[in-house]
Amino acid sequence: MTTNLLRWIPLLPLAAAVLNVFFGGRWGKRFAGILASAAVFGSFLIALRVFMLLSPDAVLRDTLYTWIESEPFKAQVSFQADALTAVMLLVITGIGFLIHLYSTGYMAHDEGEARFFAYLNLFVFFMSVLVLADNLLLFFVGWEGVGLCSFLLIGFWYEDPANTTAGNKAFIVNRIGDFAFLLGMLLLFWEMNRLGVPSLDFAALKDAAARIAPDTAVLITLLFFIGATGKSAQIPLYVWLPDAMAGPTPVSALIHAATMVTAGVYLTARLNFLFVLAPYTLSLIAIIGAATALFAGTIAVAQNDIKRVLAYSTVSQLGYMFLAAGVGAFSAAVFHLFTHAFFKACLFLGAGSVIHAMGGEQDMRKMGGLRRRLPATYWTYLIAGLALAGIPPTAGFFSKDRILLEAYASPHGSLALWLVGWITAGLTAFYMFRQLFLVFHGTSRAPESVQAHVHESPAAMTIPLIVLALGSIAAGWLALPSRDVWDPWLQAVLGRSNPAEHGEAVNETLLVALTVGIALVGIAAAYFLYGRERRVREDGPLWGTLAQKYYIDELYDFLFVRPFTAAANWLARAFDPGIIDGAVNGVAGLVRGISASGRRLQSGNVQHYLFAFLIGTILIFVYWLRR
Amino acid sequence: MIVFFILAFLTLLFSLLVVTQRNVVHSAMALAATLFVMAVLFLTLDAPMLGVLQILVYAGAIMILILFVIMLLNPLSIEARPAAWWMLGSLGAAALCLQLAALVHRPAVSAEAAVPASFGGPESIAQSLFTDFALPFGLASVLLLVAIIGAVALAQRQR
Amino acid sequence: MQAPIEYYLVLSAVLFAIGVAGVVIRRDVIVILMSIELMLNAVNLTFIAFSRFMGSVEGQVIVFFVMTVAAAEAVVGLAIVISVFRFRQTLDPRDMQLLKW
Amino acid sequence: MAADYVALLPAAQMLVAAIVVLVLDLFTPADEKGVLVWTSLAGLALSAWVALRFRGAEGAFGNTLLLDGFAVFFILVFAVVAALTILMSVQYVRESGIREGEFYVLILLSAVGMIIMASANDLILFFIGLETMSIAVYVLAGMWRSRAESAESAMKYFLIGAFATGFFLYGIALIYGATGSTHLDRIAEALGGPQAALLLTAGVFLVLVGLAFKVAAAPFHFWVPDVYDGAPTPVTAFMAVAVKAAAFAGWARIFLHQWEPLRDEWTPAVKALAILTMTLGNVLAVTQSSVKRMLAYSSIAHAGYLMIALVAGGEVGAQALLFYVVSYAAMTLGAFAVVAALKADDREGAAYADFAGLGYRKPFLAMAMSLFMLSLAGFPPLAGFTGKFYLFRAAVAAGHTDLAVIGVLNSLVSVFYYLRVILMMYMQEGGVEAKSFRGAPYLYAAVGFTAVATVYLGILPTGALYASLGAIASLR
Repeated sequence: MTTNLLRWIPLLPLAAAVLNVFFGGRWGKRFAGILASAAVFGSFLIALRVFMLLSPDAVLRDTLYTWIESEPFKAQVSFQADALTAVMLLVITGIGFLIHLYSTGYMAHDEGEARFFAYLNLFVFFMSVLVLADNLLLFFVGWEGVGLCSFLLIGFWYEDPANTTAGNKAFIVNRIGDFAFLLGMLLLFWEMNRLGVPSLDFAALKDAAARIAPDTAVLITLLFFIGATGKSAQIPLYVWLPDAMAGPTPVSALIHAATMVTAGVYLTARLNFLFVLAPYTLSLIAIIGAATALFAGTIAVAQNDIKRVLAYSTVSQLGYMFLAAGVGAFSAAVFHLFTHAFFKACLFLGAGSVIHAMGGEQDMRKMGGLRRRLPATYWTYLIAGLALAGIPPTAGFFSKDRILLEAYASPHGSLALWLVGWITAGLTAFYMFRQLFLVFHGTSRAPESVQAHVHESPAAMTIPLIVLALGSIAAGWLALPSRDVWDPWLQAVLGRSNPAEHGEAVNETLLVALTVGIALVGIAAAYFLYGRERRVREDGPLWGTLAQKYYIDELYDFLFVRPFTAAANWLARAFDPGIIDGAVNGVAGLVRGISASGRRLQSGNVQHYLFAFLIGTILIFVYWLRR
Repeated sequence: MIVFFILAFLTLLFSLLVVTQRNVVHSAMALAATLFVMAVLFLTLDAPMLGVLQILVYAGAIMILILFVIMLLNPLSIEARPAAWWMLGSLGAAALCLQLAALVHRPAVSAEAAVPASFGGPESIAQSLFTDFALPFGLASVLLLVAIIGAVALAQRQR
Repeated sequence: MQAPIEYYLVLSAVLFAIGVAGVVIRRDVIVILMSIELMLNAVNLTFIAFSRFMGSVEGQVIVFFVMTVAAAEAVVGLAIVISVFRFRQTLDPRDMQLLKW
Repeated sequence: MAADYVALLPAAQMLVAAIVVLVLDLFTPADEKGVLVWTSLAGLALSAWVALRFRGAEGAFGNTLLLDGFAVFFILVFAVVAALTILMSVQYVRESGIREGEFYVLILLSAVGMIIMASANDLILFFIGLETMSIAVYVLAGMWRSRAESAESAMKYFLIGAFATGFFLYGIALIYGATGSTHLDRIAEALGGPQAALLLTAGVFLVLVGLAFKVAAAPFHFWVPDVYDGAPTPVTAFMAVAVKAAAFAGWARIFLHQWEPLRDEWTPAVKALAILTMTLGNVLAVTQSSVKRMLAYSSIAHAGYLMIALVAGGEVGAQALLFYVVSYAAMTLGAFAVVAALKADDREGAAYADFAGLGYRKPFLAMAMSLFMLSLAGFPPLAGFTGKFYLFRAAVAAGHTDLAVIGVLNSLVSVFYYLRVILMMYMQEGGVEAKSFRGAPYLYAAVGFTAVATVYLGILPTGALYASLGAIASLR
């Protein structure tokens, strides 16, 4: 089915971005935000319309023109929308619109508002190109474009050099992933050529997938997965995401939580027909996903920056999605992607609201007691937090539960994978509520001057929060066990995945109970340690004496909390920046070192150059004659 | 044969002098001598026209030009001769020499071709120049035009 | 008796290498220029030798062009030498190291 | 006989234009030199038109000069590049006290040499074209006469260039000795024979060295950073683009086409050179502090990428080569034009620091520069990406997957230094004042044109791809 509706989804934000770049300064700041939001809202309406038009097994097409053509290869600028794309589009434009709206309030006092909205619109443009692309080459355009926008937005407040460094790092780490992606694409193309189908269209790939040699499939999918780890912040390329929190908070919500970082998950889902050919890659994905989930969850516990907790939490949740993809449950991965977009965006925006109210403060140790001052923020934060923790009946419960079920019961799943996911679920609940209690409960630890200033955010900011909070509850109901509309919707694209129908018999109820149970334990532990004031005693001697009365706490502290926090701290302080970050920086440093010493060859003495010329000639002859 | 060896010896001797003389004027003189001897070598290869041109163009025009610039700039310093660098450079050149010699010492044509008496004379060269090589000949004049404009542009007094 | 062609070719190879050596080791731009002329002359000798032994006058005509090129290069080269000399009263390439790294 | 001259027309027309400009220069007062610009541009346009008009004309002078589609393709490239160079020079040349008349004349004359190189089917003709081009460019490099760096740049370029000429000529001599001709058709006929293979291949390798020098392949690249750095920026752009394109034209016609049977001899060497070249270029560019010098290293790296196409060979490789030459021309010229825009009276505003805050002072220049940097880094959907995709595809198709991997890895490294320019422009304060549109309209025209071309070749590459293919197919 063809329609020329699809092209307007990316084109509207692009047009708004261009207008804002050239005229944004002249029209006044207010207008820039309104224009940008309106454009994304327009896209959202079109996406809704597209969603209505679609049936689960239909594909809408919209071909603009032939991009690259030289016989026999041909790539078109052509958009397609199937069930999977429609879901992604709704997330991107819907949540994107809410975040644009929020930004009109959040960025109202900022000088570069027009620039900000131009970048944000440009991002929506590239992201929708990414999900709408009907071939890998066009997909790559979106893939690289979102990376670029992410770089520009992270470094948006460039007065602080740390921000530009973070932007740079994000871009370069992403490029490592892109390197693998590009190689995977070349290899895939070569293989397709061999099969006599010189094309990179998804449709053609899907048709030819069965004929791809198994070894080649493993190599190709591995390369694509490395690309995905870069964009979706998995071990070992996750290092850029926590640093990316230097950008404005709406950016973190839109790009670094709800949309761009899910591009890797989308890639594996989109190419699921390739990945299922490579069981080896799949199991690697599952292991990396599970490891990332646990690892990042642990680090999140030891963070004190409100946004960094959420950043590591995002890494951890993305790990869940890869865990699901790795056990072949692509539908469950996309489902978690979908629900996560709501509650994580809500959390980030809530955090933005808190930071806004606190005059830019991000350290949770200097917050507390904000519950009454910021009621709207508090309640939405609580709901989203419950969703993240996976407490029924919120959306997070349904999606996480499904992933854990698949991790255990799917043909590729195992008890070990489930166990890791299960522990992470407890951790998630714990760090989330630690944060909630530190920020909103107790009494304020902020200086007087800041406290006097605290105020609830304007409506432009709270309305998106409320909408997202409602979404955080309702989004999960798409997959109620009794009436599941999610799986049938995506079945044609992602294949069937219902653990109840295959694999060994599982006591589903038990698994659900265990998951909810550990989440509740995590919340309880957080409440126990941070819910009341006493646990924050590190700040003053007063709390020390109070704490003496609770010997049981001491015991608990000694047996469980100390080793655990020590491990978490070690991971957060030493291992994360030292080993993994160090490896990335080390490679960069190595290149720079080689470069710096290599430059010395360039002595400036022309006779050295002449001599090099001579030696080069001699070597060529030697090489040729020795052959 | 004997003639060749004498000429070859002289060529190499003078050319080595060009490279080894520390005084630039001495080098220039040695170069003039080399070019002169090579003109004679050209004669032994039945290239009388080029022998004459060699003397006129090279030993005449170009050498005069070089000497002129030497006089103009009058660099009095005698250059140093750092042993290590000389060694390195000479070794490189020697390696190249060995390779080239190894490559050329067995050419396809070994026997001398029979040639008419006019071979290499003005007529035969002119004949070829204005028929087969008319185009390069014309372009050579463009090349000279470039050189003239370039030299003027670089050496002319500043406005 | 005429010497065989390989004698000429080897002679010109040696001459070429002497020119190369001069270019690389001498620290006077004018001598470097002269060494380049030596290299071109060695090539000329090769051309003329081939020309004679193949009995085709083509090689000689090519030498004519090489001489033209050599003259043009010498003229421009010397003009460049003069323009460099204006800034620094030197002909030593080691003194021309404003640009490096 | 009359038909003999048709193939010569584009070059002859260019020569006439040069002479007209030269004579006009004598009669125009110092403040009316604008007419020289327009005359030069008209001459270039006319040459391009003549080339298109007579495309496919019979080969001239016993087929030593061809005006096939391949030659026309490159003539168009040279004409456009020369025109853009002149546009970006107008303001620059005036401010630096460079003599305008000679400057434009030399650009036109070197273009004559390039046209000959692209059309020549004879080594001697090619050589004379090469020398015409080279000598003109030596002089151009040294034309900013109040600047010591400029003179030094000319000196270095000249010395190494003349040295390389010796090797190149020696190669021709050996080939002549082995085959009895310098005509490429005759040589190709003789390639089959077993006799004197050693001599011939030695000659081929020496010619290869000469061309490797011109395209700045490592280890014959050392002159590039110094020479590019010291030369006036528009001349640097001209060298980096037109001279390189001309050398690659020769490489394509001589090596890829005429000496196809010798592929197995020279491909391994070129492959090694390609790997060395791109790696050295990219790695050394990382720590540069001057954008101009960084671009010099970047041009070395790009020579390496282009050599991938030579190794890949065949129709696909040649097509990728031609397309990348055009893409590279657009983005590199543009980048140098922006550098030229930062020049103050007697200093080059070419350091990274000079670009600081350009995004706020001159949004147009900064945005164009960002496009060029992203394109050079191979960012989709810009020209550099499409070009690289084709290059790597050709390499993979020809079984040189290792080359493609190294190429992709290299383009990863290159992001380091290209991105730094964008970072400076948008995320730093300060910097120098750039030329305004009012002050340098010609320059802005050049930047605008190249920016549009960079985007155009990225999102609509099909036309250029087919043109490249047609050019390749016309080789016979």
